[in-house]
Amino acid sequence: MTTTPQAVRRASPRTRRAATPPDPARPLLPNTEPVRLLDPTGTPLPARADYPEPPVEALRELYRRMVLGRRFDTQATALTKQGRLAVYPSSRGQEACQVGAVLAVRDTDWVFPTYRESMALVARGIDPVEVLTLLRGDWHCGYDPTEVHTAPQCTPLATQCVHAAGLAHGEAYQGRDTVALAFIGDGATSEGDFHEGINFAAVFKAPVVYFVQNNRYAISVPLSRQTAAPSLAYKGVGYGVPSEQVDGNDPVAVLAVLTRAVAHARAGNGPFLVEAHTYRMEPHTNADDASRYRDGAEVDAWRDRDPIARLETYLRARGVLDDAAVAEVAEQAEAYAADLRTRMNEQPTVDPLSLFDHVYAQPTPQLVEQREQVRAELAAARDEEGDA
Amino acid sequence: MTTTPQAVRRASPRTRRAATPPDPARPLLPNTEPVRLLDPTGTPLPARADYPEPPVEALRELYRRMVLGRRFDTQATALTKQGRLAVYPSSRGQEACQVGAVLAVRDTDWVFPTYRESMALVARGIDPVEVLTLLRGDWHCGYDPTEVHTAPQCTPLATQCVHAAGLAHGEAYQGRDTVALAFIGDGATSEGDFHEGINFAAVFKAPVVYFVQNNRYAISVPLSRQTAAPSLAYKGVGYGVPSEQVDGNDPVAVLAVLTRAVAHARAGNGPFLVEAHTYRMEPHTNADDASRYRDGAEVDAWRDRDPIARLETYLRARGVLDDAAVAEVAEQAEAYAADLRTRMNEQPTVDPLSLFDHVYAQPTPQLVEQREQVRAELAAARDEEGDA
Amino acid sequence: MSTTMAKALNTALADALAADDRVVVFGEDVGALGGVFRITDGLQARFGEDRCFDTPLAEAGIVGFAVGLAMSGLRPVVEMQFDAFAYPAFEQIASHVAKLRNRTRGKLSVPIVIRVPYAGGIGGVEHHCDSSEAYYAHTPGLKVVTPATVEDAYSLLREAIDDPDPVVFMEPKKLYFGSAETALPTRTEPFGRAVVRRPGRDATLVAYGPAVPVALEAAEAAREEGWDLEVVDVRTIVPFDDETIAASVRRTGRCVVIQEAQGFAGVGAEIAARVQERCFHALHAPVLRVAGLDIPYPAPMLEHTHLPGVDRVLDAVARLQWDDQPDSRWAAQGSAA
Amino acid sequence: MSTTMAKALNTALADALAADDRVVVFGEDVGALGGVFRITDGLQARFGEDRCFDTPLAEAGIVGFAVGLAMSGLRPVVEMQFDAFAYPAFEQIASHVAKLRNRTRGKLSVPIVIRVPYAGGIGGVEHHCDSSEAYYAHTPGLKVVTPATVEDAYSLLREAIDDPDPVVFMEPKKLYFGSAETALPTRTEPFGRAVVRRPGRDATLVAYGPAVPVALEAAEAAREEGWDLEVVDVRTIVPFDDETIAASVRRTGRCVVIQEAQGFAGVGAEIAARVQERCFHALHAPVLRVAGLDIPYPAPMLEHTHLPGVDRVLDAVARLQWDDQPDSRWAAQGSAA
Ligand SMILES: Cc1ncc(C[n+]2csc(CCOP(=O)(O)OP(=O)(O)O)c2C)c(N)n1
Ligand SMILES: Cc1ncc(C[n+]2csc(CCOP(=O)(O)OP(=O)(O)O)c2C)c(N)n1
Ligand SMILES: [Mg+2]
Ligand SMILES: [Mg+2]
Repeated sequence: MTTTPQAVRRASPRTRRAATPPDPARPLLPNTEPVRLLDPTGTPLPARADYPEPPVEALRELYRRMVLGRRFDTQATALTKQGRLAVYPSSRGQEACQVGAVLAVRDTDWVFPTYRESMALVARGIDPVEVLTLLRGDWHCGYDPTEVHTAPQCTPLATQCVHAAGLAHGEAYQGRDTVALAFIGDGATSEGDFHEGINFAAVFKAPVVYFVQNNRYAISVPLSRQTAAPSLAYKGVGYGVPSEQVDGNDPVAVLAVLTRAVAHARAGNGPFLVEAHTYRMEPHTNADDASRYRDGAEVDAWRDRDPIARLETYLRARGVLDDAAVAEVAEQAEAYAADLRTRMNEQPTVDPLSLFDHVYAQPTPQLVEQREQVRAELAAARDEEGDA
Repeated sequence: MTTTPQAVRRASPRTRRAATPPDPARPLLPNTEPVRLLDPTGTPLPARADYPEPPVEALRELYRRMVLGRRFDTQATALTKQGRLAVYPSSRGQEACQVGAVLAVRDTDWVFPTYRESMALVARGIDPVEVLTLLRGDWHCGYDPTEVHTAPQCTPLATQCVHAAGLAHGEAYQGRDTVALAFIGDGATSEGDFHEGINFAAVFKAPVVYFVQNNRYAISVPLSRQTAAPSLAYKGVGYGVPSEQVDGNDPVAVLAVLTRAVAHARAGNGPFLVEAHTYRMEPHTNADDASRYRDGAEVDAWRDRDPIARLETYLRARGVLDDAAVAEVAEQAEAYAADLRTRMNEQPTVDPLSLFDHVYAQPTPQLVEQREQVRAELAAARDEEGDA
Repeated sequence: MSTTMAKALNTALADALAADDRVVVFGEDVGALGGVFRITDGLQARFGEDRCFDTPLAEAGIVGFAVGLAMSGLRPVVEMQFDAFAYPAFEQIASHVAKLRNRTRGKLSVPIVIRVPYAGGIGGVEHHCDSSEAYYAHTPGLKVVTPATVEDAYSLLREAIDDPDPVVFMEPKKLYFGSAETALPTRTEPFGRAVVRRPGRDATLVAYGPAVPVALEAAEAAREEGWDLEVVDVRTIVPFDDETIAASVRRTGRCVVIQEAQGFAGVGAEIAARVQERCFHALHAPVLRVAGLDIPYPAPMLEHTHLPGVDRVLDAVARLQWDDQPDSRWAAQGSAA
Repeated sequence: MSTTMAKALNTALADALAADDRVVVFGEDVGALGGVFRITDGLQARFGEDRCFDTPLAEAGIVGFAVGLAMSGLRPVVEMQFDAFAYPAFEQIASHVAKLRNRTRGKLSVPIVIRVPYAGGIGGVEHHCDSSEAYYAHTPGLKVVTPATVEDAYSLLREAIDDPDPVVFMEPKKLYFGSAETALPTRTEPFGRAVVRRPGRDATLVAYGPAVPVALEAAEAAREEGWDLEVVDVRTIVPFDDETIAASVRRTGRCVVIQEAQGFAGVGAEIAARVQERCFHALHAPVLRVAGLDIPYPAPMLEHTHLPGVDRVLDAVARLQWDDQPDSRWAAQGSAA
């Protein structure tokens, strides 16, 4: 009689679970399915405790900036055709990621963008002409990184992951609660600097959110050539970094997940890794020929998951967006594009001698010598013109 | 009535499990506890289906080579004191890993060692004098890598992880079933090349076993400065690579786990990651002062987990090793060390002109010029000596 | 018939793949896309995914993987997408590719070709126009080759792939789509031989890669000034052809070295130093250099300011002390002595 | 009192940490161990784990982390454990450290000091004795400094840490434990100034870092041969001091440049090229170079064959055509002309 309860207890699941230690990987692994709060048609899915839906005002602002962002993006692509831009990497189709991510951070936080993030930078409020300075052929990044708390757009892949870790650690060291948001693509996660950056952030518990936009291609190379992992979010556990994957074409889910990730980092819990599953609708850049590596059917399938339509449907259904509001945002977008067009049509004046101004704080004697040589050449050229 | 069974089925656990997809990380994650087949005292633990115990003959050979290996190691350390070696990194305490790993691969397989693996190389049967060639101050690796299927000991950390992936892929491409065994330390897993190497191996399904000897220190830097992960074996899932952790001072477990990992790779399932928890009993090299970064108590604690004593106890208990056998192995070890001593005492002759022989297959005109200059200098020096 | 350098390189790769099963071509976007410059165009379709393939996006990985493949007996040809994107592979190149033969007394060789589209003049943005040849030329164990003609592009690339040593094959981007009347295959002078592209009596212009057309143009323009200039194309920086260049300068008595890379501690410095060492008594003037400015490569709008052009070359030629007056240029900073 | 270069560097770091809260020192084994050469000995104990700390074992990570810290307003001083182990950081150094100021028009500066123990002569094994200064000197945006004296070690390191630009600070390993009678702190000539270490009339020996003691020894030995040699210590490779060196050569009329690094496309080539450009009419002989062989650095037993020593310097001096006969050395391969 008396043994029975013990026997029961011994056999009971609870005791058995206690016997085997809990898997330390569990709290670090992402959900097996990407977080999704709206289905592709824009219909809301059951609310979830782990990722509460952002306030409606935030969602309306998200919608507005996504529309502006896409208009900026199409305008930029158009400018390449007119030879106003040397090159432009479009992020059309990735609006939920580009805009959702920057809305999740504060102006005082630091953003580390790649060449792909022009849309994210204008969504952050940086002057679009400044954002396009480098791409229009000037030799510098256009904006003042210290003013907008945004690093220059980074081309050497994954290198920014380490900078973000250092910046975040340095800010914390100086007592500021800054969070660093580092953008990176799926292909770039194969670079050693991704590994070293997230590992430094983890070891120093630096407040960094690593945001991988998995748009399935690195130029022409498909994700299957980048990793054999179940998905990129599974890389976090190897660094002791909690991770999540999200439907990157669901603006509400992206904002919700990034908001939680940023809070995690700001609270002093160290870095957080987010993978967004999305798709680049345009070629890699205007110079790329996507038909060589993917077929139209694949692109069409993604057209049905358009993030802007998805959010619009939802907000209309919730009754917080109507024709008038949509029209007004569209108008703003047109005005924004028109202003960009006119300003980009003015050929910028660049002073050749400025090339020597910022190589060092003070030019070396060798650079002074070279500057004088160029100065003389320019003078001679002017004289010739004068004669002509 | 008819609804009841359906209702039951719908409610049944089996159906529920089917509803939530299985976690794709599960089959890739290591056991939460390091695999162990002998406890620290050498008492066998319950047999396990996933890691069957290796045949007794293999264990006796494992014991023999571990004893030889340790004797080699102490002899090499002694040679540094006599100035016969420029430097020597001891692997005392890591005998189970050094020997167990190489016994798990075939002579036709390729081994990618670091500077730490001198013991592993002699256990593999390479002439100890050749193994110590570089460390005694010559400029080359001593052995012929193509004969012993062993890369030169690698000093630039983690770089060999990529070579192993390439070698393994190249062998498979040429229809050979070679497996590559890549050694790496805990600290080196922080290098980008570890990340790139294991990822290349995973994407190309190259037959590589990455064997991390986690001896808790990178020179003076403790593991806590290398990673925030639950343990290094948790890095595998991020590459889609199955992983395991093992008690690195349990020779039986190391051989069992490596044997399974090698079989996995050879069967065409791609790479496998093994982390062995062990400890370096000596300083990083003879030039290092370990007292600056760890205390004797810590070292003493590990002395109680000596891998050789552990295996000896077990084999004696099983009645497959007796005093006579132990004495005979000890004798072999002494003879081995004596032979090494005598041969290392002969000062090797190195021809300065040989420096030009292997920079290129054929020296460039510039090198021919420089060789002639050196030749002339040597001749002049000889003449002077002649005069003197 | 007319052929571009891009086509010559593409054909060289195809012919090498056809000639030798051990040759494999890989890198970023070299498969379906055929490379961002289309140098590997059609190779994957023709030779299959095993022989021409894309890799994970990691340059140290690509070069290190090539080292391993070479150890297994293959002959890897890898593409670095752009010059500055080879930097992540620098350790693999400097510590392994360059040294493995020496470290193993020739038991292991690394017959790898690392193709690097380099230099500017194509309106590329930052990090896409570096001239990185000096980093490799300064690293013993590497051969460094750079074609300036369509004929050399084919011939030197075939030779590089057949070479038992690692070759960093520097391809001047701005010459990719320049064409010449020539039929492939071509066989030109072997590694280690510089070539006189234009004979002349008065002075020698030494150039390589993207600077060769500039030198030829300058030589053409110089005729109006009454100068008859010889142009030597270095072709292979390592091994270097002292004989041809020294012979030319001994003949002309004057020399200007032209490179697109930033000047300081560049290959042009080595050439200038070698020439004056060997031809001192034949020189009527110092060996002058015309090089890129010592600044980060400036993006499109100002690259013409950076690039050594015909005018800068002619300025240098004009300073070769034809009147035998010492060059006043350095007086300003020089001591009174 | 007697001080070693190692002690001078250690004291410079301590004084910089004490003087400026923004200074942080990190790298591999720089904390509890105090660095494998003990240059950071005691700094962690004195200034705490926040100011002097070990990082994960990854050089690109260390340098990239420093870039981020600098962006946040700190002044990182990082240690690369050995020369060849800085190669994994090459992309971070060449594409970010060197270029960030320029890419942001000075809005972001990167006042980082990258300390690199370099060169050989210490019996080190492979990968531990590279002379890598040319890679950095050829990269615009970097300053490259290398002390040859205890006084300079302290003063130049303090100046490097205070400098608004990134400095690659090359420390000659073999000089670490040589000592001098000097009291710290020291303040010597600023960046951009070469120094005449030994005045002489007959020829100028130009050297830097580990080659400076060799030059001084050679000058001493040369007196027996009746040569009075001047020795100039370059000190800062970038920025480079043309004036002091040109002035010396104009005075002596002869010049030998000495570097430990492999010669081809090294810093010595740049110096030789600059000297003959500026001093051509004052030169009685070509500017000669004495450098390391163009081979991978050979391990202990043969490093003396590789290293430029006194004898090689004296051989070069002897070839400075004192009899005004052309140097016959190149005749063999030179054309008849
Ligand atoms: C180190 C480095 N290697 C190569 C490149 C050339 N490159 C530019 S973008 C790109 C593809 C990047 O793909 P991904 O990381 O997925 O980002 P996405 O372009 O898709 O946004 C490549 C190979 C580079 N910029 N940097
Ligand atoms: C790229 C590189 N950086 C630094 C070093 C210097 N170094 C040699 S061994 C070592 C520690 C390595 O620790 P770990 O990987 O744990 O291997 P262990 O020595 O413990 O076997 C360091 C920093 C190196 N050899 N290569
Ligand atoms: Mg992508
Ligand atoms: Mg270790």
